[in-house]
Amino acid sequence: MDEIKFAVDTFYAIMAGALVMWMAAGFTMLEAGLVQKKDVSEIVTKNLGLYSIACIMYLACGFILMYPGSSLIDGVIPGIGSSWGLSTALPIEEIGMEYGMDYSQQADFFFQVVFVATAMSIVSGAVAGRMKLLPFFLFAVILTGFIYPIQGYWNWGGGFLSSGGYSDYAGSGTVHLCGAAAALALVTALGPRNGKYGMDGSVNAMPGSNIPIAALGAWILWLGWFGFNGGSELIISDEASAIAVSQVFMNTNMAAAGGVVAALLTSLFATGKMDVTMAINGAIAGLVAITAGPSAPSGGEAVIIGAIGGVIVYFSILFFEKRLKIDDPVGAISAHGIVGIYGVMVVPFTSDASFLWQLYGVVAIAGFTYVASLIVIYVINMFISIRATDEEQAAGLDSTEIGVEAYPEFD
Amino acid sequence: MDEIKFAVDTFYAIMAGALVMWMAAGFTMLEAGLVQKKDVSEIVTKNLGLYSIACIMYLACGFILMYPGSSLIDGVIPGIGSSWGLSTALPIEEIGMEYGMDYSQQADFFFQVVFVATAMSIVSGAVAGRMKLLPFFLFAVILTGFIYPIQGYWNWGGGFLSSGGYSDYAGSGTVHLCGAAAALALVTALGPRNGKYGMDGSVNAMPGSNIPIAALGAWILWLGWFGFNGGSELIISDEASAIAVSQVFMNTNMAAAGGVVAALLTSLFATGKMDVTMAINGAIAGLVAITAGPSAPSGGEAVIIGAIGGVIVYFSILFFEKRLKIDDPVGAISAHGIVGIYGVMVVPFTSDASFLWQLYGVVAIAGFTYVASLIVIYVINMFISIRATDEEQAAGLDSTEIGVEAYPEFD
Amino acid sequence: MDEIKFAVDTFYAIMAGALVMWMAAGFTMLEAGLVQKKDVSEIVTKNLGLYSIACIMYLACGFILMYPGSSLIDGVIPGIGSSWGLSTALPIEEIGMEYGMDYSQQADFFFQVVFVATAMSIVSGAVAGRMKLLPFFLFAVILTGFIYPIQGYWNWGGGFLSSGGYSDYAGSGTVHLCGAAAALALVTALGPRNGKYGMDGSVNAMPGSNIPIAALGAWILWLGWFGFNGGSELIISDEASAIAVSQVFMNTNMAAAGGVVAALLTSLFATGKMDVTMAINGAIAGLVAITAGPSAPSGGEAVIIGAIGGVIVYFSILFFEKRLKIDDPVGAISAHGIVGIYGVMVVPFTSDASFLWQLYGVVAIAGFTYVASLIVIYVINMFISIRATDEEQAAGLDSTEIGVEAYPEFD
Amino acid sequence: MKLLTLIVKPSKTELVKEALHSSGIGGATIIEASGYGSQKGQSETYRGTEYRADTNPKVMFQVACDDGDTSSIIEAVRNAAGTGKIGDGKIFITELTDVVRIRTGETGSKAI
Amino acid sequence: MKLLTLIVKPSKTELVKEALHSSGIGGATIIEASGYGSQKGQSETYRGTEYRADTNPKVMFQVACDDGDTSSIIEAVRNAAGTGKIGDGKIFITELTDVVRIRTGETGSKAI
Amino acid sequence: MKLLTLIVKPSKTELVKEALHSSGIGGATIIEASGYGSQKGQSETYRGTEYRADTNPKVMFQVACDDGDTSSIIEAVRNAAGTGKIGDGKIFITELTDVVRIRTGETGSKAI
Ligand SMILES: Nc1ncnc2c1ncn2[C@@H]1O[C@H](COP(=O)(O)OP(=O)(O)O)[C@@H](O)[C@H]1O
Ligand SMILES: Nc1ncnc2c1ncn2[C@@H]1O[C@H](COP(=O)(O)OP(=O)(O)O)[C@@H](O)[C@H]1O
Ligand SMILES: Nc1ncnc2c1ncn2[C@@H]1O[C@H](COP(=O)(O)OP(=O)(O)O)[C@@H](O)[C@H]1O
Repeated sequence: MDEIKFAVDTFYAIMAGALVMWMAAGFTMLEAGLVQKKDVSEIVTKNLGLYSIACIMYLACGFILMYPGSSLIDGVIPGIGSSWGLSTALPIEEIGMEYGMDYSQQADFFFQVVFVATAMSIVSGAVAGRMKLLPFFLFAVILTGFIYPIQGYWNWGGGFLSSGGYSDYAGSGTVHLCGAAAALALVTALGPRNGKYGMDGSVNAMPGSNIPIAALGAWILWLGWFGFNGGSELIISDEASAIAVSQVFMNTNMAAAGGVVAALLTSLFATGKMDVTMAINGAIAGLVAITAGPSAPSGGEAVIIGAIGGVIVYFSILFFEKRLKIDDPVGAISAHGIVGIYGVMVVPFTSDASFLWQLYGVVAIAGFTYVASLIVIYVINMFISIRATDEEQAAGLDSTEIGVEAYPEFD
Repeated sequence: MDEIKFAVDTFYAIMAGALVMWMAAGFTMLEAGLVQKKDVSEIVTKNLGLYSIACIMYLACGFILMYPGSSLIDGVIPGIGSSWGLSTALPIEEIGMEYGMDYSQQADFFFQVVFVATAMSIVSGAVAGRMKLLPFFLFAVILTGFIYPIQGYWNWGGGFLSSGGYSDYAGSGTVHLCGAAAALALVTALGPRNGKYGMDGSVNAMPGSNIPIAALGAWILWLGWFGFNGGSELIISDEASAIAVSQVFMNTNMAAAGGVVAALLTSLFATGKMDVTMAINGAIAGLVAITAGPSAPSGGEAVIIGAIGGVIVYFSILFFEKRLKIDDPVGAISAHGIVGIYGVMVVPFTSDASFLWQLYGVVAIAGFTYVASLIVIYVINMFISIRATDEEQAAGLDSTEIGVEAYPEFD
Repeated sequence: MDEIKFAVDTFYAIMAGALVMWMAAGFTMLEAGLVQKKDVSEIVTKNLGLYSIACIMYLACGFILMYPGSSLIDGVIPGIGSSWGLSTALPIEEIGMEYGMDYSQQADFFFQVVFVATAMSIVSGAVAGRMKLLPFFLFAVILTGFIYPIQGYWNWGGGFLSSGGYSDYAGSGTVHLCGAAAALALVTALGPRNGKYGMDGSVNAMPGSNIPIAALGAWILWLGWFGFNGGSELIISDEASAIAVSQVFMNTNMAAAGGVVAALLTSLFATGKMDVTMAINGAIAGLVAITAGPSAPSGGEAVIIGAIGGVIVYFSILFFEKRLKIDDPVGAISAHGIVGIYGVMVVPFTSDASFLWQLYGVVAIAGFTYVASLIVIYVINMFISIRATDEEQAAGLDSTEIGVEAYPEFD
Repeated sequence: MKLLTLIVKPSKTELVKEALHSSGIGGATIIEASGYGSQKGQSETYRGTEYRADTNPKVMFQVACDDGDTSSIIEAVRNAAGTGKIGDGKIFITELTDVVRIRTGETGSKAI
Repeated sequence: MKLLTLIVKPSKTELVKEALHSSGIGGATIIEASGYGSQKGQSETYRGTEYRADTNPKVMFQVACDDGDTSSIIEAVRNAAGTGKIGDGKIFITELTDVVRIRTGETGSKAI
Repeated sequence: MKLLTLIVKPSKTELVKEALHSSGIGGATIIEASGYGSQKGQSETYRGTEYRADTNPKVMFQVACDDGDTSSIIEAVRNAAGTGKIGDGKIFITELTDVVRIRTGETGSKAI
């Protein structure tokens, strides 16, 4: 009986992990569709590379940093676990039921590793069209190997946030806000793409090159998110968990639906047209919004939570682009960052989480990630210039960095 | 033991539901690939929006209408269930095993809600290129909130079709024919796209804009259909169910394969070339054909059932386009409607279902849906014109309704 | 208890099978993205058709040939099983637990059938742009119905390789090398695409037409491979199997990550740019490399195994293209064949498999498949010319064979 | 001989072909173009940012004809392509020194 | 009147439009083209095989103008499109026999 | 000077470039076009409906050259692009008043 539960929960964890891994394809398509034609191969390469780097770095040190079982300073700086290096985190003999695991350690690692890749994927979209490849990959090494695991430890590894009372089920804060804060740091350091803002402060639209591909990305993310949120229940093999997991699946779906409808209506009222890229961002916003607390709300509440996310993302994108003059080609900072904060802060409305600790979590995660990322990127920039030159941007990163045009025969 | 069965069946239901949800992406890609370049963003928006509307409306009222547990008139008009509104259909305490559920209520809702989205997705393809966005979404509200659930109740909610003897395992009739009948009603009201038919009655080909995307859509549908048909067994946790489910997976796959091969050969004999869009429709036809009875046939019979579907869809598409002068850009009415009827009617060949009740089901579902849809769309048209004007069609719906071109840099 | 294990393992097998089926979409996208614009519809048709043919032929005779339960000559030529023909391989009564099956026979068939489709998918990419459709499909009939099952029997059906000691967990040799050897045979018979090599022996690059679609293909393959490798454990319902399966998931992911990083770095050192198509091939190479023994290595070893695969595929593609003047538009022979050999040969490093038997397996599989395929294709060529004429190649196979352009509005 | 360059709205392409045909001109070369002039580009919105596409899509025909046919062609094309709204396009008339039919080597009027 | 054919680098498109504008020319027709000359194509690498794209992307403007405006336009365009590097492009000047504005039927200078 | 407009089959693009090269012409501007004439479009089938594409893809070269080179270029191009089948294309010859090299400001023959 226990063995079958162990097996079913392992099975569940790897299926959920596979769904989350699939989100890497979603980010790739979303970003490839929303950048300009001349930068498409490059963003694709970034996505393939960052996912791979995330996997390797998290295996090498991230996982052990995040789940150290001990801490150096007061739940803030994790200690170093027992098996740093290129192996599974625990020796093979210690992974089974006799060590109190509910499911296999490898399944756990697999499920965790795809989360860090998600955080890093958020960054690639925001810096599209002007950040050079090599420094981006170097930054990926640091974020996925160190920055993400350290703040992840605060919430999921037994650090001060979790012991304090911060409640973030699947990571609106720990994953999405973290990724968005890193993105904001890089964008701060990089500046906007050439041509995005006129001398006179005017904003130039730089339309995405391939809308169906971007929409495919949104659908992939939507599907993958069932694993992202649903898998975060970790266990499915008893009645209560099974009900909780299915509530999460249902609510995840309803929140995304709410986000789409709200974003479309907002767009209709604001401009008279229903902007498809806003529908796409609305779906993602709904998903991010529900991620911090997907099991508590009813289906109807999930719709409302998602819908508010869809409205927020609409105005946030405009605010960043027009007021703050921050160039975020895919809207990642708004959809994952601003809506991520909202997702964390909305949890107390449907559960007994404390507002203060939620706020505390937001500030800690965003603050630490932003500052750490900024320092790292400035250091990298001292060695390798992070911004593509004017000529490189004009020619397109596909030609200067990859040597392969995305659509060579479509001119 | 019972708890683990409850858990496994819940797990199974949500995985199947996730696969069916994925079909929404399939329809989006299929339709985006088969319409003209200037209408692509619009069809993508329609698909994102209709899925979201379907989820919200089915939560708001559809689910309770379809599974009311009671009826107003003789199994034809469902009564209204206990918890109409934006919440899970049953109070949270009544969802578990002690209420005789084999798996969680939320998982059931999740699995059901993606079906109604499928029905509505069928409509969007047929009306592509000329139906305006807002009336389309209004129609989606009515179809997914009322029309689909009412006729769905007849078969799956305890209504007169199921008690009579109508046999439709996963919904060749209840889902696919219903969607196609609604599509036909809208197309009747709309007329063909401008330019589809010459003054002299000549037929103009309007080739799809992106074949690989359309093929991706077909593959997604193929994959999702394993959940659609396989999940309809509902239970997998005992030996007999597990065998039935795997037979369904196998047969679903074999029928699609049969549909592809038959459509390719038909095309080869008819025109000397193997039309890829017919292969795509052949796959879908094979899938629709097996949907009404996927567990009874052997693998070989499934191939044959699917292959006949592939031949039917070929000639049906030509017949609608050339004889009836009905413009259906993606062939949805043929693939889901005509083949849906065939799928329902072929069930008695491999099981002991009654021909008469199958026929009765076809007439009831198609008749009711067609008439109800026609009335609804005429009412909508009194308030908002459903057909894009000549100028709007010429400019493309992407520009007039969405404001975002699908491929702005590809000219 | 046994029944729930039977159910869970059946559930697991069909989910794994669905993931592998999904790889068909991956090959379609990969190949559609890497061929030239004028040959895209044709390669899409080939992929839809070959998958369907593979399913039907494997049902008709392949499955029984591969798992005959008896043999004519010494484990080399399989005997013919009991139920040749269009039905499930065993009579319906013999599929359950009382016959000692751990999971349902249909689930087994479903999981097996998608493997043969994978082998055939490898071929389509290599012959793109010049092989005619009909002879390709004829060849698919023979490969999937006979050649693949015969050599598959050697390893998995009880033939001489398995009894000897050849160790190939999920088929680096049995599936990937087999497909690549067949591809090499066809390419030998076909020659390069017109324009690939100049009179003077110069090599002309013929860039792929749609990079994001090709990358999507790689992501799909990556996801599907979890089913391919993970499902090959066959059982998940006890603790040891569950741990093994999750180790396989983790290692599969790590090997692909290693392949991407290694291919990108190799490209950077060799040319100064990071070629996205090499990253794609690196991912596939990592996956193929780990396939022969995904459960034994630690995660770190999996990274290394995959990374070496990524380096091999880089130089192998160049070697085939420039030295051997073998035109393989998608790099299939290198990624599946050369890396497949490497994958088989690396097994003894992490387990106690014998080098000699691994080598023996490579020679037997590649030799038999190559020679048999060559004979078959020469026979086919006697009846129908397999190579598109110069005019056909210039006009593009989409126009001459399919009649449907892939992107008619993009000129 | 004259070389006429017709710049018209894309939606008028078929009508212009018919107009040429009815003026006895059986061939033309067609190029996709974009243009601006009195007609300004349309305003579009992308992610809430309005922007003005500063050109409009046009189709360019190049038509070789005999001097004598020029005015009737111009008349026919004006009827076919004109809507009275700005942006209807222009006709440029240039002198054509000679034409060669590649297939036969014929020159002059015979090559048109 | 003259018909000027400007062949310039794509990245100079906006500047050329501004140059025309400042020379008092309010319209033009634009075509995507590619070209070669002293400037050779860039070398690219695809899957480890280097290849030389033997043309470079160019944008072609067709501009009708009065004879008197020609030299000032040429001057302005040279300033806008010139970088001093090879491949900056060319200006072809041909005689324009007549222009017709399709909308109104106006001809000659009035139609420009 | 002359401006030659060559309209040829797309598959002849490389050969035409070589022909120009061998006639001593080191540069050209190339545009994708479509055309019709004696050659009618191909019939295609989409979802069982036959349709006739009424134009054929063509490639247009614009080549500036000195008057004296004209006939040898025409000869070379005819050899390169001719197949003897209809649809081989045409060569239009127009008078080129002047050429300007944007980079240097050179004009006339020196600018070609
Ligand atoms: N000076 C010019 N030179 C070349 N082409 C021009 C010129 N002016 C206008 N055009 C072309 O003619 C098209 C229509 O011109 P426009 O001034 O907008 O309308 P109209 O001709 O009806 O007054 C433009 O889009 C452009 O392609
Ligand atoms: N003889 C020619 N006829 C037509 N176009 C030409 C000719 N020579 C050059 N061009 C065009 O001018 C562009 C720039 O010419 P190029 O010789 O490379 O540089 P530059 O003009 O600076 O010397 C070419 O890409 C081509 O489009
Ligand atoms: N009157 C014309 N004006 C401009 N272009 C023409 C004309 N007639 C033909 N062409 C161009 O020449 C191409 C070949 O002409 P066509 O009559 O089909 O063959 P051929 O020149 O071999 O007789 C056409 O596709 C078109 O691009």
